[in-house]
Amino acid sequence: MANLKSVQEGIVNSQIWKSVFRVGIPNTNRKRVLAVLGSLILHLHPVKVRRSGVRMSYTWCMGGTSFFLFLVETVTGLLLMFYYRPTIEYAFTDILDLREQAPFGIMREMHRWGAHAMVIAVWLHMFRVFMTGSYKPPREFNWNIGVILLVLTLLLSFTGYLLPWDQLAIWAITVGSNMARATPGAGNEGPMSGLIKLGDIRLIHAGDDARFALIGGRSIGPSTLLRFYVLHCMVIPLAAGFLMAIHFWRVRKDGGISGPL
Amino acid sequence: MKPQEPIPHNYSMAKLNLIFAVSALGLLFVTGGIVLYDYVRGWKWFQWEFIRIQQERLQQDLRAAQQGENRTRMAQLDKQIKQQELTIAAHRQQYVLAQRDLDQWEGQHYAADEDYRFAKANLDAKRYELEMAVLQKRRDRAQTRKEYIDLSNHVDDLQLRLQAVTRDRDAVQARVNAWLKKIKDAEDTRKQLTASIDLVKKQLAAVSTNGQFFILNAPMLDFISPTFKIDQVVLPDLFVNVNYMEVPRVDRCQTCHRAIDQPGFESKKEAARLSAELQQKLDTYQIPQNKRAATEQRIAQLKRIQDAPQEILNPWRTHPKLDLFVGSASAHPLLEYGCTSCHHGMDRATEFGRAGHVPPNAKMERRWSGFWNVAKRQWGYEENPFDETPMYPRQYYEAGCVKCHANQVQIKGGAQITRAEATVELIGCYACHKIANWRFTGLRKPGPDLTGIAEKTTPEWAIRWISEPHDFRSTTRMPSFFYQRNMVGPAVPAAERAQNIKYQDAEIRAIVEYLFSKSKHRVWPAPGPGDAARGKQLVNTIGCLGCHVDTETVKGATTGEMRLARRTDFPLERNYGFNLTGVGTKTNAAWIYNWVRNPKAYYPEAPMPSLRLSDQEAADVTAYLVTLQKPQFMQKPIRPVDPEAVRELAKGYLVNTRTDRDAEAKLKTMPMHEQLVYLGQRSIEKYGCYSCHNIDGFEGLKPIGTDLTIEGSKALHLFDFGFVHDYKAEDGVHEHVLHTVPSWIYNKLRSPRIYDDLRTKAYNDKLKMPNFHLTPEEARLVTTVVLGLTKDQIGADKIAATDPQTRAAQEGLKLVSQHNCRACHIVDGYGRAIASLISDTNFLPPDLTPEGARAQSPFLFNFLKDPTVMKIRPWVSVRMPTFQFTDAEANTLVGMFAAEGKAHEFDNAVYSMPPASNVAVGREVFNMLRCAQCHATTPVNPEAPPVPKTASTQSLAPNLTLARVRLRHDWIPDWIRRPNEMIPGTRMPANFPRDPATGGFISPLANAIDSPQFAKSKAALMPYFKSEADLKRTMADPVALTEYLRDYIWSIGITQIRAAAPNQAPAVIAPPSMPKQLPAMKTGRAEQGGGVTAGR
Amino acid sequence: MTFLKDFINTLSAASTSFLLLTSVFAFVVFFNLLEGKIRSKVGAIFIAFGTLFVVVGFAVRPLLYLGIAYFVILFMLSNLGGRLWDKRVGLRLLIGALAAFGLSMLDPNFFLIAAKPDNVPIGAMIFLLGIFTWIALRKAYLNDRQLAAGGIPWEKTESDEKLFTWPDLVYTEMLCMILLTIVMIVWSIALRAPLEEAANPTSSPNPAKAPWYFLGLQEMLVYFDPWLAGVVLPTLIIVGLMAIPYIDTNPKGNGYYSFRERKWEIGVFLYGFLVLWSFLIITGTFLRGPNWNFFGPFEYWDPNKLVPLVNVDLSEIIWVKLLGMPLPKLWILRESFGILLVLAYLSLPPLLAAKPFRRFYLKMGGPRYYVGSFLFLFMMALPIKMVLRWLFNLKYIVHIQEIFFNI
Amino acid sequence: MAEEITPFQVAPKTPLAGSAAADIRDQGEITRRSFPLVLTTAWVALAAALGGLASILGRFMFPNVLFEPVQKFKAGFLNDYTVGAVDERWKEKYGIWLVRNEKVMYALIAVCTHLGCTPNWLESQNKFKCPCHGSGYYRTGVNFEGPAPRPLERAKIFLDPADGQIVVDKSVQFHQERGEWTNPDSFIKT
Repeated sequence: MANLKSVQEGIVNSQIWKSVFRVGIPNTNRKRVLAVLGSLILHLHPVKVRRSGVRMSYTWCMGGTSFFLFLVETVTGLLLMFYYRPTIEYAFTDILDLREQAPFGIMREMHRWGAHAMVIAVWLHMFRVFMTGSYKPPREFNWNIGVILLVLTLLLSFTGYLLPWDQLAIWAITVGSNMARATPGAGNEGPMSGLIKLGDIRLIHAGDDARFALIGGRSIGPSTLLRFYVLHCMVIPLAAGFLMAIHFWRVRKDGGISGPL
Repeated sequence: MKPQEPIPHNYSMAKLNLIFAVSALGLLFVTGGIVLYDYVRGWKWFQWEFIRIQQERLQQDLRAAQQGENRTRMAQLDKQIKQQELTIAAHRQQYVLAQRDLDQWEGQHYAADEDYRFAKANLDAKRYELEMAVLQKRRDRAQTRKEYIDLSNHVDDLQLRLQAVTRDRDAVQARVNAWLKKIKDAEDTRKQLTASIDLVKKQLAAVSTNGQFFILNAPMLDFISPTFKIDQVVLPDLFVNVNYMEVPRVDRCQTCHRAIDQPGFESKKEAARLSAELQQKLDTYQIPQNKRAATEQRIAQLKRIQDAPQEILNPWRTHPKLDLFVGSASAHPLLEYGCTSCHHGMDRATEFGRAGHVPPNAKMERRWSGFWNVAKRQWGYEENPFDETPMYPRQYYEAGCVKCHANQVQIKGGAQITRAEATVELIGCYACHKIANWRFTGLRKPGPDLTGIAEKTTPEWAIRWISEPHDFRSTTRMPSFFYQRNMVGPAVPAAERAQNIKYQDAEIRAIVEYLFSKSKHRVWPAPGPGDAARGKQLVNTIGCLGCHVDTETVKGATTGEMRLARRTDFPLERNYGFNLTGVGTKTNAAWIYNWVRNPKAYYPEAPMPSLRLSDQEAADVTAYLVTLQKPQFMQKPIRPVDPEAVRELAKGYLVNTRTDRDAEAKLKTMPMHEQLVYLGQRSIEKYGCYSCHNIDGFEGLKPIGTDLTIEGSKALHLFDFGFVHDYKAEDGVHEHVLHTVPSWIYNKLRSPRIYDDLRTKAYNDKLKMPNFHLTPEEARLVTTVVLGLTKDQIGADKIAATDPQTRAAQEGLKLVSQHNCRACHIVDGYGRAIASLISDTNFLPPDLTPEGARAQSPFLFNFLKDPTVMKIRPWVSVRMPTFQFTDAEANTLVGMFAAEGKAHEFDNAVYSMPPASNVAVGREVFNMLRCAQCHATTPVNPEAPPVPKTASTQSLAPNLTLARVRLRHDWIPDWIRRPNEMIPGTRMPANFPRDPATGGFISPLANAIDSPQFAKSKAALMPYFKSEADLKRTMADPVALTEYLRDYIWSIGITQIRAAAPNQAPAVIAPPSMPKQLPAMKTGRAEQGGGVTAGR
Repeated sequence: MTFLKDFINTLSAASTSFLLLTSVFAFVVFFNLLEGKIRSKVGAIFIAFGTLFVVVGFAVRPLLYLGIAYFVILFMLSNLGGRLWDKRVGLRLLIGALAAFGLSMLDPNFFLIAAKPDNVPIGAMIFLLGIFTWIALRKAYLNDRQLAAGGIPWEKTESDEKLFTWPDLVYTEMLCMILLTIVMIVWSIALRAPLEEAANPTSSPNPAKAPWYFLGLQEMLVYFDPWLAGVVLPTLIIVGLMAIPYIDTNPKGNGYYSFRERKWEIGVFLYGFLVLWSFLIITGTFLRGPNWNFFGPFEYWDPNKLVPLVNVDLSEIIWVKLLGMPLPKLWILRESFGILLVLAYLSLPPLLAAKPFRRFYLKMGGPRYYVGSFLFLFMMALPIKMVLRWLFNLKYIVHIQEIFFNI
Repeated sequence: MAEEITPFQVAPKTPLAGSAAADIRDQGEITRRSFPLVLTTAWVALAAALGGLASILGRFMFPNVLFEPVQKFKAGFLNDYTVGAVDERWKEKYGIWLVRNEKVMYALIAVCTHLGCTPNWLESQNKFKCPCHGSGYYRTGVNFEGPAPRPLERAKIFLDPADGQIVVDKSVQFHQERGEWTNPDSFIKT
């Protein structure tokens, strides 16, 4: 016990430690305040929180879970990018190699299951927020951000679904993307779009409709793979990150982690 | 620091701390979990096991080597070394002096060398300077040039000096070496003696499992230089299809199949085969002198493998035939061809289940599918219904050859696949199933022409024949279409069965009706009186039996009693023509007579050649064949056709294009005969008879069967397995249907209608593929071919037989197999089915393996077109038939022989008259070797030379005057030297035996020339040689002798034979065809053939 | 055992439409449970429903089974009454459910589907949804009691208590992260991410399913054309979700669990989220097999199973079946009935606003009322269409091929 | 029947842990006086776990197989090569000349030591000549003309102990100027 203590003292009093954790051990209220204020990450939080905000049984911790899973996905995703090339000649074989020979190919499992978990977590988060009526004034706007984030989560998962480039992937995306074909007025099989004509030339056809914009071709192909890759790795994550920032910010501004107002 | 302020918490901190501790530990634990999960892989176990095996084997080898080592010799050498050291010590003085000398000279040499190199460097620099000066027209360029020249002179001096110094240095060196030499030699010999042992020890060290081994293979560290590692071969020009494009294969099979490319891990069986083969090669001097020792070692190793306590199992085995596959010196080195390009299976996979292994039989499937269990050798087999390239099961390995060797008739070393393709060609799969590759295109329709069927046989016979051809001839290639398993089998409900029988009766009758109503009716002249006995004699002797079988019963292999013959009871080639039994019942004398005289007259594409029978001979043969009766076949009852059935079937077809009412109306207008003809036509379409037979009215229709061109790439889920799992085949074998593609195909062939079992289908929807009654062996062969027909992409340089030489050969070989030359001849080392019928090899048709090298192309061409131009061996009764080859065909064949026989090596021939002296010498040698004993040398008429009169058939030999027009100039001496090696078992004696020591030839005259019996000859020869020594030298030289012989033979040869007669046109005898009547077919009731009888 | 399986198979076939039909009613039951006055009302209703189903059921076996199942469920509920929200009872229910699931796993066919790596999370989701719904309603129930007793919800009682973020919040957060990481790793080790053979545009697997979270949409596609099910409705779902805060003007129940104060919001939301979204996903995942045929949880997914698809349009029913005349050539005429019907459906809100829903109208004000009710109508369009398909094989109400405009 | 179901009772307010501040240890605050074992284990375990995960990331960066062209190849048997000839059969594929003399056989790497062009073997003049700047080398690989600064390099060459085939390993190279050509791995005795 004694030496253990001295070790601990040695660490805590060392200059390195102090340089990193300026406050030292937050054992006084002042320090507790500083600990939160002084840290970029922690100061997402207010210094003090409502008790219900700490209660698992109240918050279900689903918002936090969603965010953490997002981080997990980011890390594992980054790692996978080292072994994955989004071209029709490599995509499948690279995934195959993640299973067959790549060291810690298990990252792929983490990434996939993490994605599933994230979708569920986000739904439950929404569910909870609704059940506690936390969308009511002044939180309407943040609820909307939340809804958009939910959509983005689904899109992230959807775009990622294609990348393994196996049967599961392309057919899931084929089925999924075929709906765009029927967009009213914008899909070549959508209602009304047949009426949009220049002389007798149809302006909306398989080569320029909503689905085409989505998959970059008349059918799933190389360009689809690339598009989905870019969306999956850059566009949507950035958008989601940006909105998350707003979301968290608003949580604080609209009265902190939800609870009765 | 002041004590901290207590504050309230939501949860008890103590609890949280506890949770924290537990979860942190948990995290640590699962982190370890990941590492383990990632580290533990199936293939590592295989590698571990292989290391164990290696150690075991090397220990064996070590023991063997140590036994071989020579102790006393070692001791000797050690003594020698010691002794020499002593002598050096004794004369220390000189030795040291010499050494010092050397050191000093070394010093000087170094200096000189340095000077030279530096000077040269300067010179180069100066040269550049000079060039620049010249280029820039500097004023001082003259000066520079002078400097340059001086410098270069200086350099030359230095070089000279350096050379001088080097010389002296070497001299001294030599002096020193003189001392050390003995020691060095001794040590060297010592090294040589222990070499083999050291080698084994080195290998043992390489596979030892010591601490270092474990560190290098530790988890997380195994990236530094692990011994457990995934081996892969990247094959840039052998592609695997990922549907959107072709990507290079990456084979990782070696990861588990460690020993695949290193000898020493063969199975005992393979080891036995291999050592026998090598031994045989050794004995026949096919192995060059410098490799014999190595070969002997190898054989010893193989022996050790056979004596080893336990067998080596897969996946640790060496690949069989390393000289042909996988071995880096072989035709298919691992680095270029990998594994999956031939074997199929998932490249890249590193787990048994995912690699696409396919069980060869039910037993293996049961074993494999068990969860991973090393003891039981269960590797966790998974079936992937979508994998388009599962591995070929064991019995179909050679399917892998097809994709690269598709444009070859014969694949060297691929006996199986060659035979398999021949079988496919014989049975005629290609007729109904399009197979779009060179091997199976441009082939003749397998069945005979039916446009003249009425001239050949009767409707009654035809009906019975179509009903069940195998009742008439058990070996026939005509498959059974009717009354098959899915029509009358036990699984079919009784009521439906009765109905089916009615329908089938109707269809058969209808087909016959159609054929006969469309048939030509030429009247063939009847034969004169013939002698059946002579006919029989002819059939047995002139070679008919090469292509035709004349029996239907054979002795059972296991049980001695006679049983019905199957195709596989005879050589492939003898099934080429129809089985002669019952031919008398089938057809009539007139037809036979004209057919044997000139088959092409009956229809031009007739496969049967003309044997140039005289009218009398033809009459005799006919007389004999007519006696081959099968009355009981004609006794088989013919059920009367049920008009209702005909109507229903006919209507069934009519309503496809008409409404029901119109169909009815149409039928009303058709009398029974018309209905039958109509139904017959439809039925012929339905069953695709026209695919194999020429039938009037079906010209140019697409073949009936599914295209098989890429059948081997069809994914499992595209095959309909119906509801069968196992069944009893018609030959009583109990077959299993595994859920694999090979198994599906195999069983489809064994019992084509099997997948209809327990199915409920409309009559016309039932499976139609006819039953060829294939034996398991035949089915296996055909399956092999089908599996080989894949859509795999291959780089151009991987496709075999593309060079013109081989193309020519293959084109020719295709003709060979189409015209069944192998019935009588050996081509490319196999064939001559007829041999089984002729006891005395002297009466066999020739072995054509060396034909290209042997015969001159012009002669060959002539002879092929018209065999009558020369009779080489008049005593042979088997006749070379006239095939009526076109010039193109004949040329192709000649080209083939030339290519196969490496004719170009013999073509540097001088066809002029040899000098008289050579001839004279040759004659003497000829006499000395007693060649005349067998070979006649008197000129004869090449078209009908007399049969030489000799004591025994042993000494029958061709007349040598026919050699010059026929044989290649340079081939003759070669042949005389080594007849047995060219044509094993030839009657030509080997006058020049091999010397067991050197493998060279020995001249029988080397010493014999001095013997008194040759005194005269010697005297006769002397004038032609400078000296006796010269003479004796010549007599001892096989090459010289044989060439003299050749010159002699050349000198006596005739120089002209007549040109081939033009193909005689088919003798056409065709008066206007007369109105036909088909008794008993009008009403569909059968007066003949016993009328109504109880059905089966 | 086999009978039970058969029972469930048959039941599941009917349960889709059943749930859609009656889940509204199910919420009334919840409501009554929450009110604590279960027996009286439920008794009457479930006898009514029960008998109805049994009577019809003798004609249609699935419905008969439904009747039976229905009796059982309601009987249990009415017995439980308020105790449904007792922790121990909840636990028992959970254990019961898990046990049932575990037992089902013994069935090879069930196992084949449920143990598919990609389906595992959905299986987990079923339980999560169940648990969290229960927790939420339990808390609501407790609070409602407080409120009924004139008290305040307990969240409010603590709202004065503020705790330091450090250590309370950050500590729990860290623990959550660690535990979550463990879960992810264990999950990843236990289940391999699926990988089938290389993508092949020429051979489509059977069934070809969208990612699991879109299977609700794919299920909708059975009943609506893509433009509705794939485009319009999803859009409306998003819009609807975003609209919630603006439509729901009820100031009560802000920041704490409560049912009593927001029956309708919660009722509608649960219906949308649990039934129309989650339940359809579960159906699409576990009960839709080859050719998108319906398979009970214990049935073998036989690709050769044939189901007659005899669907008719409203126009056909009216013109051909009822009026016995051919379909008019002119589509406007042909589809007039359908179009009228749709218009009628859409004009419900104003009609209802007049009398029965007047109070809503007044309370919410015009715009909110109309937006809300239209969204609601669109939501209800799905179950209605499903039931119509189920009972009358109705394919389209409006079927204007000429411009791909089908409803 | 659970206690919370009894009607008309205000839901129990769970008391705040340690609000009484009675027992400090229960709060498990980190104090200078005591540092509970539990927390130590927790932190150590966590540190270890994170370390482990970090090192996993490290290992992740080293693939188990490489797709580089092979450096090591089997060149058949000694007797496939004629004595006194420079064999060019591997030049195309691997950039290697195999030279066999009466005594030894060695593998020259076909890269000019001047500027890395690929020299040609001129049978007639019995020398390697670099087309770029005319450097010339004897058949031994020693440079004798042109700008080349040093002899050609030799690759590791040895006989496969298993099947006695020649194996050439380009990844190991020997420089004459460093006196490495005496290294037994740089040649085979024939």
